[in-house]
Amino acid sequence: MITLSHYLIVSGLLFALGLAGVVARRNIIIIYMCLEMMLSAANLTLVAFSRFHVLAGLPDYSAQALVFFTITVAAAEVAVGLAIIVALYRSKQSVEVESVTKLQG
Amino acid sequence: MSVFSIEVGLAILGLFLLALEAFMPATTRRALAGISMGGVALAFLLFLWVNKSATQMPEFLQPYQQLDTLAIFYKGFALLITFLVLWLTSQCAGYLTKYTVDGRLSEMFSLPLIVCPGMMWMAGAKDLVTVFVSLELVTVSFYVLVAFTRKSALALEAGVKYLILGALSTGILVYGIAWVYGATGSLTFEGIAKALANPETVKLPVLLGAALLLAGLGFKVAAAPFHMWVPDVYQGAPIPVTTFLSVGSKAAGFVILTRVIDTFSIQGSIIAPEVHGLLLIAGALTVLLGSLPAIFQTSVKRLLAYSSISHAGYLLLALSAHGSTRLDLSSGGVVAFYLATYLPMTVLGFLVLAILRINGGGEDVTDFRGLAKRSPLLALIMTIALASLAGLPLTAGFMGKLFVFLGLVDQAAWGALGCAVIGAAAGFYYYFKTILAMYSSDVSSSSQPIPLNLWTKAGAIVLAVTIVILGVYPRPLQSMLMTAPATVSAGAH
Amino acid sequence: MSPLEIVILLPLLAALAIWLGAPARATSVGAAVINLLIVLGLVFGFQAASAGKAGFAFESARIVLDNPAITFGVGADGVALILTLLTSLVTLAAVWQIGDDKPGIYHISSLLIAAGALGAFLSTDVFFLYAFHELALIPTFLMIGLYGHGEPEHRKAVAWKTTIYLGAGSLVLLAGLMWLVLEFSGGGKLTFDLQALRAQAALTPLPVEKQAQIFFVLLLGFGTLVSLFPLHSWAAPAYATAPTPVAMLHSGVLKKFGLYGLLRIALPLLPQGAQVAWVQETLLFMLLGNILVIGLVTINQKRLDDVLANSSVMHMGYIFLGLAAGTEIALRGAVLLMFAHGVSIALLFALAGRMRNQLGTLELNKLGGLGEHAPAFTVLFAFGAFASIGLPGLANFAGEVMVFVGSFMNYGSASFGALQWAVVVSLWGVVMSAVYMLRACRNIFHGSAMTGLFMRDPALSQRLPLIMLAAVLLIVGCCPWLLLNLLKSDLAAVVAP
Amino acid sequence: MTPPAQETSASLPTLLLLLPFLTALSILIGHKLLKGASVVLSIASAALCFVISLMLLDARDSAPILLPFIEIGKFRIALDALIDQQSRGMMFIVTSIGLLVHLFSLGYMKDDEGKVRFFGSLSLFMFSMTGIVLAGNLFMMFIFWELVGLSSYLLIGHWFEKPSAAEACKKAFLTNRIGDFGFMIGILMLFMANHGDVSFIGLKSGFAEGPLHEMTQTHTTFMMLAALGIFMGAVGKSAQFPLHVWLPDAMEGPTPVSALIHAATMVAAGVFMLVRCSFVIEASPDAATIIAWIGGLTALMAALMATQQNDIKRVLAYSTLSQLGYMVMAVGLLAIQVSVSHHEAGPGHPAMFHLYTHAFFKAMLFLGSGAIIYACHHEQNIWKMGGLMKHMPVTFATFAIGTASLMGVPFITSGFWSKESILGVGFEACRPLFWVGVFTAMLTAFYMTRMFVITFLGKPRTENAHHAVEAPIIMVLPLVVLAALTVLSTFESFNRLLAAMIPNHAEGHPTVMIASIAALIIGSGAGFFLYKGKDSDPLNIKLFANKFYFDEIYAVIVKVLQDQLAWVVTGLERMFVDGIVARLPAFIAVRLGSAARVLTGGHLQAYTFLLGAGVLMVIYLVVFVLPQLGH
Repeated sequence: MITLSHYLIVSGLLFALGLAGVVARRNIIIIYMCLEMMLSAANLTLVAFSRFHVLAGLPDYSAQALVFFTITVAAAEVAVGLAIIVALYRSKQSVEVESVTKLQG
Repeated sequence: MSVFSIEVGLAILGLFLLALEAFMPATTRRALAGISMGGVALAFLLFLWVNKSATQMPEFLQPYQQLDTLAIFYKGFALLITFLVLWLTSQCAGYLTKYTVDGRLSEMFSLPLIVCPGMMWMAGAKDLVTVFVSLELVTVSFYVLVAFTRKSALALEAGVKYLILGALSTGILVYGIAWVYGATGSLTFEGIAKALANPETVKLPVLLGAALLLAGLGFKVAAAPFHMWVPDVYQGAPIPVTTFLSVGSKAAGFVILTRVIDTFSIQGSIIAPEVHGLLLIAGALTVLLGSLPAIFQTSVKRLLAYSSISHAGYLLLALSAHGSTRLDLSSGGVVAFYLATYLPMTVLGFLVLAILRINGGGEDVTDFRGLAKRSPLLALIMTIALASLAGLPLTAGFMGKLFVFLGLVDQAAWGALGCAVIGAAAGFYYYFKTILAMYSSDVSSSSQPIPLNLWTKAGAIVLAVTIVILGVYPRPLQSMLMTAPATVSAGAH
Repeated sequence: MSPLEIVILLPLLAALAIWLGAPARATSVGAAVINLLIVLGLVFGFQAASAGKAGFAFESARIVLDNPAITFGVGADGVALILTLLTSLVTLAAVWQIGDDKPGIYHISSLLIAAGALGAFLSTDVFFLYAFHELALIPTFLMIGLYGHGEPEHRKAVAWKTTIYLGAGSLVLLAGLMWLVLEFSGGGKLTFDLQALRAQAALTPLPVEKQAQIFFVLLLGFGTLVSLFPLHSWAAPAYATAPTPVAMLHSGVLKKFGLYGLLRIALPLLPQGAQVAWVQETLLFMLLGNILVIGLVTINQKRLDDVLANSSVMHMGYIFLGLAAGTEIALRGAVLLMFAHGVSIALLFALAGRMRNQLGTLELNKLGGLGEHAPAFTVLFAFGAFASIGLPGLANFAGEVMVFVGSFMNYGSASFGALQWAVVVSLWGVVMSAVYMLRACRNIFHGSAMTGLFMRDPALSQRLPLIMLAAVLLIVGCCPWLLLNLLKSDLAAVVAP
Repeated sequence: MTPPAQETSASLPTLLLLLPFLTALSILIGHKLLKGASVVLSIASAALCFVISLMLLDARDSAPILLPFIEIGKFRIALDALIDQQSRGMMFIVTSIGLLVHLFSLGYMKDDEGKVRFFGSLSLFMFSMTGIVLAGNLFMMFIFWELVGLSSYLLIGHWFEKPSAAEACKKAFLTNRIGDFGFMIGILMLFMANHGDVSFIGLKSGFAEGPLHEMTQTHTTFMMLAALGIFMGAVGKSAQFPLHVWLPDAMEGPTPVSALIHAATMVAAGVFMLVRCSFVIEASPDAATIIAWIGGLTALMAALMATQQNDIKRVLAYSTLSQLGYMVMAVGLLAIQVSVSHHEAGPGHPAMFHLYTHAFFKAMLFLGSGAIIYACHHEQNIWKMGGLMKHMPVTFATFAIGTASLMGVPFITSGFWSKESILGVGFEACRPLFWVGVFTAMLTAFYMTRMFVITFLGKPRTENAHHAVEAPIIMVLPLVVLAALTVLSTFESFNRLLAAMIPNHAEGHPTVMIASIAALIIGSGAGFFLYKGKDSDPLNIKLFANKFYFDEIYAVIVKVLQDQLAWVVTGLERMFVDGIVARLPAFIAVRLGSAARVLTGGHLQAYTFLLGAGVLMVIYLVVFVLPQLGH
């Protein structure tokens, strides 16, 4: 029987993995993918919670509504984000994090 | 006619302009500026009129939007700053186009019209869903705005940094929301508050969720230790966008933070002490991490970025005074007051910076040399703005600090107070550095007088006068915010 | 509109006018003269205006904020009036002696500093009392940093040190004031109004230990602004470096703000706090530091401006002694001494500045023989110097003797307490100040003429303001009651004699 | 501190104070316009003062208030005069000699370009001195005490271009300041002990039956310190050991000044003041003893130094020191006598009597030396004079009279009687001091004879001396008048007229008489035979010639205890006070700032890392730390 905690552990791991990726990877595209992974971890958590949070016999759907918003927003972010990353590639011929270190101090 | 329709109208206008741009030659920039500014101005007037005849939110919005004093204040604030930013953009258009693809600038005028409703919705949000959506509406638009002048490497770099870190914070925020929801079983502030007030609620997951949520919001308001993006992004972004970020998005972040803190530290909340402690620590840390590195800055733009960090610190400290009954202003009210004083001085600072930039100067302190000779008016106005930022009495900045300090002394938070004092003292140094440069007589690279058109002059003087008035006669502003109670009640619903 | 408001606003308006392009010298001198006349009128009208009523005369109040209750309230009691008189006197002298070759910013900043001092002295609201003092921060900073004496690096460094030191001090002060306000506002709404606070203090005085703590914080804050040892190290370089008018105004007038604050806020509201053993002993220790340590430091100085700057730090010790004693006589003596010191040090700085302009140096061992070639100048300087070493017949003596006597009012006792010993030591300080002042006089005016050859008496028109200051020293010195009569019921003794 | 208000009008004393004050003030302000007139003005005011003091002689005792200086509630520091025999007599001395010196200066300073300044300062001095004499309470006394210090500073430094003069006036003022330091403490102690009343009347009654009465028994140390504090003022002003060093240097001033201030009046003010508050000293026998011994020591030491001086003015200066020592000794001795035999001493006082006689002949001697110096074209070395007897007969005669009464030629000179009375008291009160006094008397006879012989007898040793001629009449006249006064003051009846304080004559113990006469004969005999016809000093005692090396010793003390200490303290203050209070915090702030800049190093990866770490930190803080803190 799969309980809430299973879901939470999985999503937690997913989130941790994403975060680790963001911190560890040098390629901005991959970092961006890790970010998406974190978002989906959050979504999974939300869904799990809403599924197990029963009001009057029915799951509480308000959280699942949020999940849809999240997915949409994520899509928007990807659209804008990729555009920016492409622009970066155009000007720097690279999408490594080392290519953006001018601003500092 | 309700506030909501104004917001929607603005958004539609923004989209319309965005679409329009596709079919229009770039030459119609002036027209675009006119339309957008006119639109916002009209919206502002309508907004005032609507509030006079205090209409409620339409029925179908009641569960999602509220229209309390704080909401009204921040909605007005959003409209105002948007207008100022558009005005600033039209000022800077000349040199901005040098960095945009084939001299287009239309998004710079249309996107703010979309950001603005986002901020207004944030101000009225009653649940985390609305918060999240409107927040993202603002953030995503800002990704574009920051990186818009992409021909300049710095702007692009700033854009990338903001994008990655912003997205990361979004992830953390959502995850936090998820946990809060999981622990309290609700996404509305009221529901959460009720759950927190109930001693049976399990503490650990709530704490976890609260921590994540606050971390995510902390990023938006540039609270330490999530402040490191601010200097880079502010420095890289075009001046109007920086202004928008440092005033608009900060205000938006703080209105949400106010709501969240009010929720978390509701009467009898199980996590109130932790939240309070976190705020004190984060606030003190933010003030220090904002002020001390600023000592070394040579670029005024970056300097203002650091100063906006330290101001975020003072705002957090203001929030920490939640529940103090000594002032007529709730902690949220104090934050609003502080932001109101923060608006004119920051905008002025960036305006002068922009004017220097337009007249072929750079953004370094050395570029301010001899400004008093080149344009006494600008020098005086900048002096007032900096004095206010430094928190000298008889300026708006001091009033804000006064309330913050009062709150701290009242809760006997001597440690935090000490950090605040150190930060303010350091402020004397890095703000006055610019003043000294302006009046020092050793002539800078260019010494020809700076031409100012009537509108610029008028705008600048109005802002400066506002600073002084708020400094010596803050009564109207305070009484406007006075009736702002703790914005969330655990009352049954 | 209360005349006091005019007194405060006039310099501000004059400064604005100059900024807008009015003839600098004429405007500032005119404003200063008018101010002086108004203030003199107030001084003469004071007895009538304050007859029968306890609080302040010429009052007016405009509400700025409801809670915390902040009012732009002005009002004068004897102390405030005396210091206002001092301010307008020194201001006139300061702006008068500014050369025509100097840019308008000299006049503007002098007027701003003056306005700040006047506002601080005349406000009956703690908030504005604090706020006005800060008005002088930027002008002082700019004047020292841009037009100070010495190498650019040196004067910039001094400007920074002064500004940040004073800024930090005033922030500590602000914290202390807020603590005070919060404690005294009971459960009710906060108020910054002095009268209300005093009423509250009379109604429900704080526990003694808390009084002591708050008093100490205020002492640190105000003390920094008065260069109370060991928080003094900003003062001497600042005065030595600052352009003459700023040095005159800052050391002569603005510095008194700290003492005024203690006298006006700390002592009345926290009467026992000042008398708690550890507080009083710390205070005595600090002021003896001023007198002894700085006295020796002054003896060691080789340049006239350094001597004057350090001496003005040293003499603060005597005023603090009066506050520490706390008897009616001592407090009044302290007020008198504030006035006298302000006038004398302003006079001395003005003369030193003139000497610097004409001779290009203030190195004591490079000077000499001025007495022969600039007799009038010499006489004026002698007035200042002998006043500041407490010669009877000049203003400072009356103040000092009152402070000393006031400290010896534990009648009938035949043993010395800490206070009496402090007086003994500070009496030795009087000898020390005679040492450095007479050394300076001997080096500058006596002996055969070296650099003195090139020194000439200033023209009468230039001399007038200085003569005015000297005359004030003499008149007040011979008839101190003229000022003392202004101090009626205010300054009730903290300790019963 | 309200003295018994008696109906005698305050007009006379007020006039006495105002006249010279206004004169000085008007000269200060209007010297440009007045020029020569200012000299006349000054002399006129001096003359008027003299007349007034004569009128004062038969005024009733009274204590009028002249001016409320500081008045707060019951507390009052006022200028209130105390008119009694003491002040009347002293006032006569001051004004008469003052007037004569004014006249003398008219000639002596004829062609000095600083003449106006000189007379202005003289008037200032007259003002301050009359103030001291009139003073009815210690505060007023102190005020004018300092003012005479100022005027003496101005007059000694009259020729301020001369480095020696400049140094001398500084030295005089500072030495007096040290004395005043003690004086003020003494005043404050009495003020505290006597419940804030330091008027002489108040103190007197205080000692008689007031709060001070029992304190004299209970708190002997306190009373002694108070008395010594008061005495310290006199030590400074009357140049007693160890503060005597300034007086000889004060001779740098013009000779009339030396006569008036540094011989007759100001230096005597210390003695006057001591007599004024003799009750304080009588209250503490220990203090009295110390005072007596210091006086005796000074008298002896000064006399020894005088034997080896070659500058005519310096010889007189040291003899003045010695005589002042005599007077101070007398004060101490009488106090001892009173305190052992608890009977009130009579109205007279040997010290005041000696002051009175000494004032005339010493002023005369100084003016005489002034005349000589003037005649010898400002030559002051006695070895460059000689044989002036025939060149300057009048000066010679007056000088002879002066010398005689200074040596105390029995029965026919005033000096004899006054010295006699002092020795008489000494004989009863304290034998050792009596012998010190006798020995000093012998030395006095010796060095005066020495100087007299070298200056007037023999034959001129230099051209200057050869061509010396009698001084003009305006200078000779004062000499004659003073000579007359000296002679007259031998007669009791005349002295009573001038309200001099003749002590009730101690029934002259034979030993006293014999001893003093013997001392005179031995001293003068030795002096005469040793120096008759000599052209250079036969005996040469370095120690005396160099004044016991006091100046050198003090120079070292000042250097170490003041200048070097100041240097060290300055260093420490800069290093520690400024360092710890100001520079250290600034340093720390800057370091922290530069450290914090690492956080914004510009590397995206570092940022993401920090963000993640931050999140974990916040979680750790909120979940684990803060709950423990137990808010």
